[in-house]
Amino acid sequence: MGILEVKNVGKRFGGLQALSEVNLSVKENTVHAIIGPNGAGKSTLLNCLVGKLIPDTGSVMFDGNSVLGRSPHEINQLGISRVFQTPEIFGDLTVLENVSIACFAKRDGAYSLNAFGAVNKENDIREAAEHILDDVNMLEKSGMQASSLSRGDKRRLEMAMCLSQKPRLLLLDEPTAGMARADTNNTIDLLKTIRDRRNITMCIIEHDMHVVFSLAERITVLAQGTPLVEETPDNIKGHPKVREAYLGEAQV
Amino acid sequence: MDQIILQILNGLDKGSAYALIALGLTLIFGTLGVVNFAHGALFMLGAFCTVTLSRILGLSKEVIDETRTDFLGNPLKVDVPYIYDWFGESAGAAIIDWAVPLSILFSIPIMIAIGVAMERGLIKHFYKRPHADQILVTFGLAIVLQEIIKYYFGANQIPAPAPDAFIGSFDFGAAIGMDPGAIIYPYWRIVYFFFAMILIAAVFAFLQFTTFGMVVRAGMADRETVGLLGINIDRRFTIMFGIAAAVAGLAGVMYTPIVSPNYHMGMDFLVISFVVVVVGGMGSLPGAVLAGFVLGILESFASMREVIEFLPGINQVVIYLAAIIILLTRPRGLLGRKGVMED
Amino acid sequence: MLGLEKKDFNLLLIVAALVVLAPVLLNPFPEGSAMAQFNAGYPDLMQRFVIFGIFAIGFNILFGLTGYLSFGHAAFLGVGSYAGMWMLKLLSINVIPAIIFSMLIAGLVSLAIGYISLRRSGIYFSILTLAFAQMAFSLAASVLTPITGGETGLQTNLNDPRILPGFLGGGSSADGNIPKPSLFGIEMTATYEISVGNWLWTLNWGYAICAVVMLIAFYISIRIFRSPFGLMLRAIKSNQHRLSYTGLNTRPYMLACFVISGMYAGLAGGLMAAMDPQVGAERMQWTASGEVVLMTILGGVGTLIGPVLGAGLIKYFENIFSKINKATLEMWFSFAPDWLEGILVSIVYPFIGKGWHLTLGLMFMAVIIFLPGGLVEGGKRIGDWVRGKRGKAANDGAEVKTPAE
Amino acid sequence: MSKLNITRRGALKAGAAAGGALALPTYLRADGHAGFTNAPGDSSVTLGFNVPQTGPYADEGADELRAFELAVEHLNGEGDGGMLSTFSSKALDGAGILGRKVEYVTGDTQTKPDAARASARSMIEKDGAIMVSGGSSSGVAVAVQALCQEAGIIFMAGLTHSNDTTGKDKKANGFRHFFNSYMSGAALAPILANNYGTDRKAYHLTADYNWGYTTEEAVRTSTEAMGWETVAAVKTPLAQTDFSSYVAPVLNSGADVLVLNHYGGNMVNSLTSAVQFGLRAAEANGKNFEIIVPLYSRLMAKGAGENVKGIFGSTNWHWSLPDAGSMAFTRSFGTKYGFPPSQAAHTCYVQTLLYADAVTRAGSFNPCAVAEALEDFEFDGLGNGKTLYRGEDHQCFKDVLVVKGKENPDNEFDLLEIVEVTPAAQVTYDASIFGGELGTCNPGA
Repeated sequence: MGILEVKNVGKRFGGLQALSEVNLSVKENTVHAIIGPNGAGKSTLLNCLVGKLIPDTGSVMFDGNSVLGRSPHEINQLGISRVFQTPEIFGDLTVLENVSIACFAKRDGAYSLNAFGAVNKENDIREAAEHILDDVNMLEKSGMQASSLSRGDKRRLEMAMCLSQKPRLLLLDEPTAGMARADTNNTIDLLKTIRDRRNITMCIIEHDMHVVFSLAERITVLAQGTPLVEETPDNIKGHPKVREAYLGEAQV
Repeated sequence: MDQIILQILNGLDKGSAYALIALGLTLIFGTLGVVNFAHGALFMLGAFCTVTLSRILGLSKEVIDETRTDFLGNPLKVDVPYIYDWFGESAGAAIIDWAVPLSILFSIPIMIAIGVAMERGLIKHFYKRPHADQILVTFGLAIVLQEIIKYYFGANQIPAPAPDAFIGSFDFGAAIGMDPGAIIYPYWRIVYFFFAMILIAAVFAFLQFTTFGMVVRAGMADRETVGLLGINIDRRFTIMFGIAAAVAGLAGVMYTPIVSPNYHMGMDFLVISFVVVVVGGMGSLPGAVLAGFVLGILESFASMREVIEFLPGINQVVIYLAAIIILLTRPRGLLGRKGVMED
Repeated sequence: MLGLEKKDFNLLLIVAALVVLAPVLLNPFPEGSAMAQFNAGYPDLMQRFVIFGIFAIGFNILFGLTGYLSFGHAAFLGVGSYAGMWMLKLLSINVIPAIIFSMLIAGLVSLAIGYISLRRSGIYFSILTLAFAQMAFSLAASVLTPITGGETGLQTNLNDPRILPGFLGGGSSADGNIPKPSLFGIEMTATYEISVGNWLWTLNWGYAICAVVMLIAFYISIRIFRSPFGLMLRAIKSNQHRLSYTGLNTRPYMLACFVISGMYAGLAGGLMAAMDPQVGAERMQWTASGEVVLMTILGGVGTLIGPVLGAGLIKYFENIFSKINKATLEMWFSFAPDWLEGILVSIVYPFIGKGWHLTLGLMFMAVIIFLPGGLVEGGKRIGDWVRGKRGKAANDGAEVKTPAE
Repeated sequence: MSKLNITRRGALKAGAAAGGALALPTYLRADGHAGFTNAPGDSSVTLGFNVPQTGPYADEGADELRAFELAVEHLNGEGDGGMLSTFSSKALDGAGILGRKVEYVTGDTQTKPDAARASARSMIEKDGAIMVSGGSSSGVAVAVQALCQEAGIIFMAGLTHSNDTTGKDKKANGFRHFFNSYMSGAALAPILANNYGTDRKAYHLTADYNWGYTTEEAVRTSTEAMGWETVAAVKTPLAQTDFSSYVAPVLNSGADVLVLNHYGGNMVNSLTSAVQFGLRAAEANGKNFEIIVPLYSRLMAKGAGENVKGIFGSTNWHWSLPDAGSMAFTRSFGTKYGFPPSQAAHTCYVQTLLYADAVTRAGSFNPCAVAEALEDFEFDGLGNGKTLYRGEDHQCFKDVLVVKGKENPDNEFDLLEIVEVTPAAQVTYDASIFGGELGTCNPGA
C-alpha cells in the first residue's frame, strides 16, 4: 500500500480524453517519476492530485484520505506540497518573508490560521526560516526581493518554502524546465540531498531524462492519458513500449 | 400587455445607450487593459459636439428690431444666423433644424482625433502601470474635460431638439394589430435604437471581417503572443482607442434630443457603464451589448408602478441588485472568459 | 518602543508631532495678510484632515496590503455616521457611545458585505462592493427616509429621548437649545485661541479628540502592517495562488482585513457625526468611495503615511480653493497696474472658486504622471536628491515598489 | 475693487498684545460687544454666501452669487441702490450695516449637505461670518440652518422650497423668504380648476426625496380638495436622467393630467420625455391632456426648450413683474450683468437686504436681537408686494405667482408669463401643521 493511491482516474475536456484508467501507487519515502511525451496527460494528472482539477471518475487517496473535492489549502494541510513548472513565489516580498510565510502557516508541527497567535513567535519563525534558507544555501540572499532572483534561485526558494513545512509528499512539476545546465545540476544535487534524508516522498514530472535517471527510484511512463509501464530506471531504459511512445523524441 | 411591450421598448432604448458606451469601454478594457474612467467624458464630449455644431450653425449677426423690446425695455437685438444669408431663410432654418443628424458627420473626425490624442498623449504611458494609476489619471482627465465644458457651456442643460420630422410618436400598437394609441413610441427613440444597432453591427463587422480586426481580436485574447509576431500592435491600439472614442461620441450625439446634455452627463453614465461591462463579462464585446440590453430592460420593468408598489425602492437599486446576483451565480459575467482582469 | 522598530517609531513620532503642531503649521500666514486665505488651521478643516486620514488609513489596510480595490467603502463611513448619530439621539450626547457603536455597526455591515463580495476577486470584487454601496446610498436617500432622514439628512433634535442619565450626557439641555456633542461635558466645539503677534492659532477640543483617535488608529495600522497578519495580506496581494498551496485559506484573512478596514471607515463616520451632528446620504455615494480611492493613490498606495497625506491634500483643495473668489484675486493682484491685474485675474480665475474641480483634476494628473508612487514617492525623491542620489531613483521610479514604507 | 483684508480676526489682532500669547475661550473672545459669536469689529462686517458652485445647480448658484454681490454693493452705497429705494423700511442708508462696511466670503455647497456644512463652518470659524445665506436645495438649507443654530449665527435661507425648512426642521436662528410646497399647491389649485375644470384625474411623478414628498403632498391635497382625483403617484430616483419608463405608462393609466414634482434637471428631463411621448398633444377622457410643474425654475427651464410652452407652474418671483421694486432690481441686475435675475437671485438679494435692515433696526448684530427684529416684520417694496415674516415659524407670507410657459417669447429670457398673482391670504396656513420646534434663539454664548 503506497502513500499515494490513484485508482481508475479519468478526465475529459470536451472531446478530448485527457486521462483514462490511470492507476498509480507511490510508495512512502521513495522518488517516483512520471514521464511521457507532450500531451500525455502528466500535468492534468498532477492537477488532479492537488485539487486544481476534479477527475470525472476514479479516486485519489493520500495516506487513507481522499483528496478529491478538497480545496488546495486543505490538500496542502494533508501533507502534499507542490513545486510548479514556473516557480510560484511571492514576488513582491523578500526571500526571508517568503519562507517565513511557509513557516508561519505550519508552526509547531500543525497548521494554524490564527495570525495573532503568531505575534509572540515571530523570532522562532524567523529562525526557522533562516535555518531552511541556510539549508538551500540562500541565506545571504534573504533580504532580496524574490522577483529579482534568477530562475534557479526562484526554484530553490520555492523548494525551501515547500520543505520548511515538512511535507510527506512533494510534487515537482518539471523542476528544471527552462534552466541552464549549471542550475539544473544544482537542482539535482539539492533534490538528492533531500532524497537521501529519507523522510520524504517525491513525485516528479520531468522531461529531462538526465534528471529523471539521476533521481528516480520508480518510473511511470504515461502515454495518451494512460500509464504504459511502471518500472525501475534500469528496466525503463531499453523498454520497447517506451521507445514506441517516444518515437521521434530526441531525448531517449 | 401593452405596458409590457412599452417597457420592453423603453428597455431597448435605454439598453442601446448602455450598450454603446459599454462597447467602447470594453474595446479599451479588452484590447488595452486600461481602466478608462474618462470614457463617460467621451460620451459627454460627443453630445457637446452637437451643441457646438448647432452654435456654429447659429452664428448670428445682430439686427435691431425697433418694434420689440428686451427685458430692460431697450429695443430688442434680434440674432439672424449668417447661414440665412448664405442659403436663404428656409434652407438655413432646415440646416439648423437638422443639426443633430449633421453632428454625426461633424463628430466622427473630432472624436477620433480626441481619442487618438488621448491615447498617444496620455494613456500610452500607462499601459504598464498598475490599474490604480490608470484610475487616478483617467479620473483626473475626466474632471478636467468636464470642467472645461462647464467653463464654456455652463452647468445647465442645453436643449438640442431632434429635427421636426422626427418630433412625434409612432403608433406601435396599430402597427402590430392592437388598439390604436395603446402603444405609441417617439420617433427619435426608435431612430436611436436602430442607429445603435447599426453602429454595433458595424463595429462587430469591422472586427470580424477585416485583417485589422482579426489582429485586434487576437490581441484581446493574448497580447504578448501577437506582439511576438512582430505586428505593430501599438499603432493598432491607438486606432482602436480612436474608434472607441468615436463610438462613445456618436452615442452622445444621438442621445442629445432624448436628454438635453449638460457637462455632468458623462459621470452619470460612468458607474452604470462599468457595471454593464463587468456584468457582460470582461473583455467580451457581445457580453457588453447583451448586458446593456438586459440591464436596460430590467431597469424599465422595475420602474413600473405595479412593481414599485410591491417592492418600494426597487427602481433605485435594480441594476445593482442584478449585477450582484449575476456576478455571484456567473463568476465571469454573462459571456466573460476566464482569467481576464481577475487580479 | 511600543513594539515598533526604530524606523516605524520615528514615523509615528513625526506624525504625532505634525498632528500636535497642526494648529500652528496650518496657519503659516499672519491674520489679515493676503495669504491668510490659504490658512487651514480652523477647527472644521483640521477635524476633517484627521477624520479622512483615519478613513484613508483604513482603506489602505485593505487596498494597500491585499490589492483588493473596494469601490464602496463610503458605505461603511455612512453606516458608521448613521449609527453614531442615532446613539447621540437615543442614548446620550456623549460622543463615546456614538464612536463605539459606529465602529461596531460598520463592522457588522462590512462583515456581511465582505462575506459576499469576497467570493470574487479583481474587478468583480470592486463592482460587487460598488453595487452594495450604491444600493445603500439610493435606499438611504429615498425609501429609508424614516431612518436616515433621506436627502435632508439626520440631525439631533430638541425632543430626542437620550435615555442615559444626565452626567453621562443624557436628557436635553435646559436652555431650549439642542445640546452639542460633548465628552463628559466638554463640548466638541469648545475652542481656545492663541494669538502671537499677527498669528492666530486655534485649539479645539473636537480636533484634540480626533487627533488622539487618529494617532491610535495610525499606530494600530503600523502594527498590522508589520505583523504576521500583515505579511499574510501582502502575500495575498503578491500571489494568492501560492498562499493557498502553502496550506492557508485566504478567505478568513481577507474577511478579517475587510472588516478591520470597514471598522476604520465606521470610526471615521462616527467621528464625523460626533464633530458635526448631521449625516447626509451623499456621504455614501460612489463619488465618496471614489474619493478615498483617490486619496490613497494620490498619497501612495501601500505606504503608511501616504493615505493621510492624500486625504489632507484633497480636503485642502476642496475647502480652501473653493472659497477663493474674484474679489480675493483682485486683492492679491492689487499691487499690479490695472491692466495687468485684469490679465492676472482672468488667468487665475478659472482655477479657483467654482473652478476648483479643474485644479483638482489637473493635480491628479500631474501627480500620477510625474510621481508614479504618489506623494510619498515625491518625498522619497526629494530625500534622495538631498542625499545626492538623484539620478538612480529617477530612473527606476516606476519599478520601485517598496511594499511598506 | 473691494478689499477683504480686515476680518474678525483682523479686528481682534489690533487688541491683542503683540508678541505675547493670549489664550481666550471662544465665548470671551466674542465679547467685544454683547456676548455673541463673531461680533464684528468697528469698521467692517463679514457675511458668508454659501452657494452651489459645482454640480448640477452651479449656474443657479452663480446667479445667487451675483445677487449677493449686488446686494453688498447697494448696502455699501455703490451702484444705483436697487431695491433700497423701494423698500418700505428706510433704515438702510447705504453706509454699510450700522456704519460698518459690508464684506463677504463665498463657498461651494456642491448641493450636498455635508459639503455645505463644511463650507459654512469654515466661514464661521475661519472668516468670522456673522450671517450665512444662500443654497439651492432644501437638504442644504436644513443642514446649514441647523449648523447656524448650533453656532449661534443667523441663517437667511436661499432657494429652498420644501415645507420642512420652516416646518418640521425650523430653527430659531433660520429665516426663509422663499415660498414653499404648501403655498405652491394652494396657489395653483384654483387656477388649475379654472383652466382645466374640476373633474380631472392626475398622475404624479415625484422625485424620491424630501422635497418631492412635500410637494406631491401639497399639490395632491389642494387639488383633491377641489374635486380632482389622483390616479397614481410614482416615485422617481433623484439621479434619473431618462424618464421614458415612468412617462410611457401615463397615457394608458386613465389620467388626463400629469404633475411633475421635479425640480431643476429632473424637471427638464421628465418634461422633455413627457413631450416626446406625445402627452402634450394627446387627449384623454375626452379632454386635452395637461402637464403641470409645481415649481418652475426659469434658469433651468431653458434646458427644456420649446417643451415648457403652455405649462402651468408656480414661482417665487419673476423679473417681468411690473412693481417698482422688481423693476428696480431687474434694472440694476440687468445693467450690471446683461441678463435678468432669476428667482434664486431675487430671494438671495432680498434676504441680504432684510438681514441688514433688521440689524439696523435692532441696533445690534446680536442674532437674538436680529431675530426679534425680523419676527412679525411687515414690509413692502421688495418685489412680492406686502410681506410678513411670521414669527412663529420664520416663514415669509406673500403673494404667490402662478405662471405658464410663454407661447411666443419676446426674447430668450422671456420664458414664463404670469397668469395670476395669488394673494398671500389664500396661501397662509397655521404654523403648527408641520410640527417641529423653533427652539430658542442662540447667540452662540
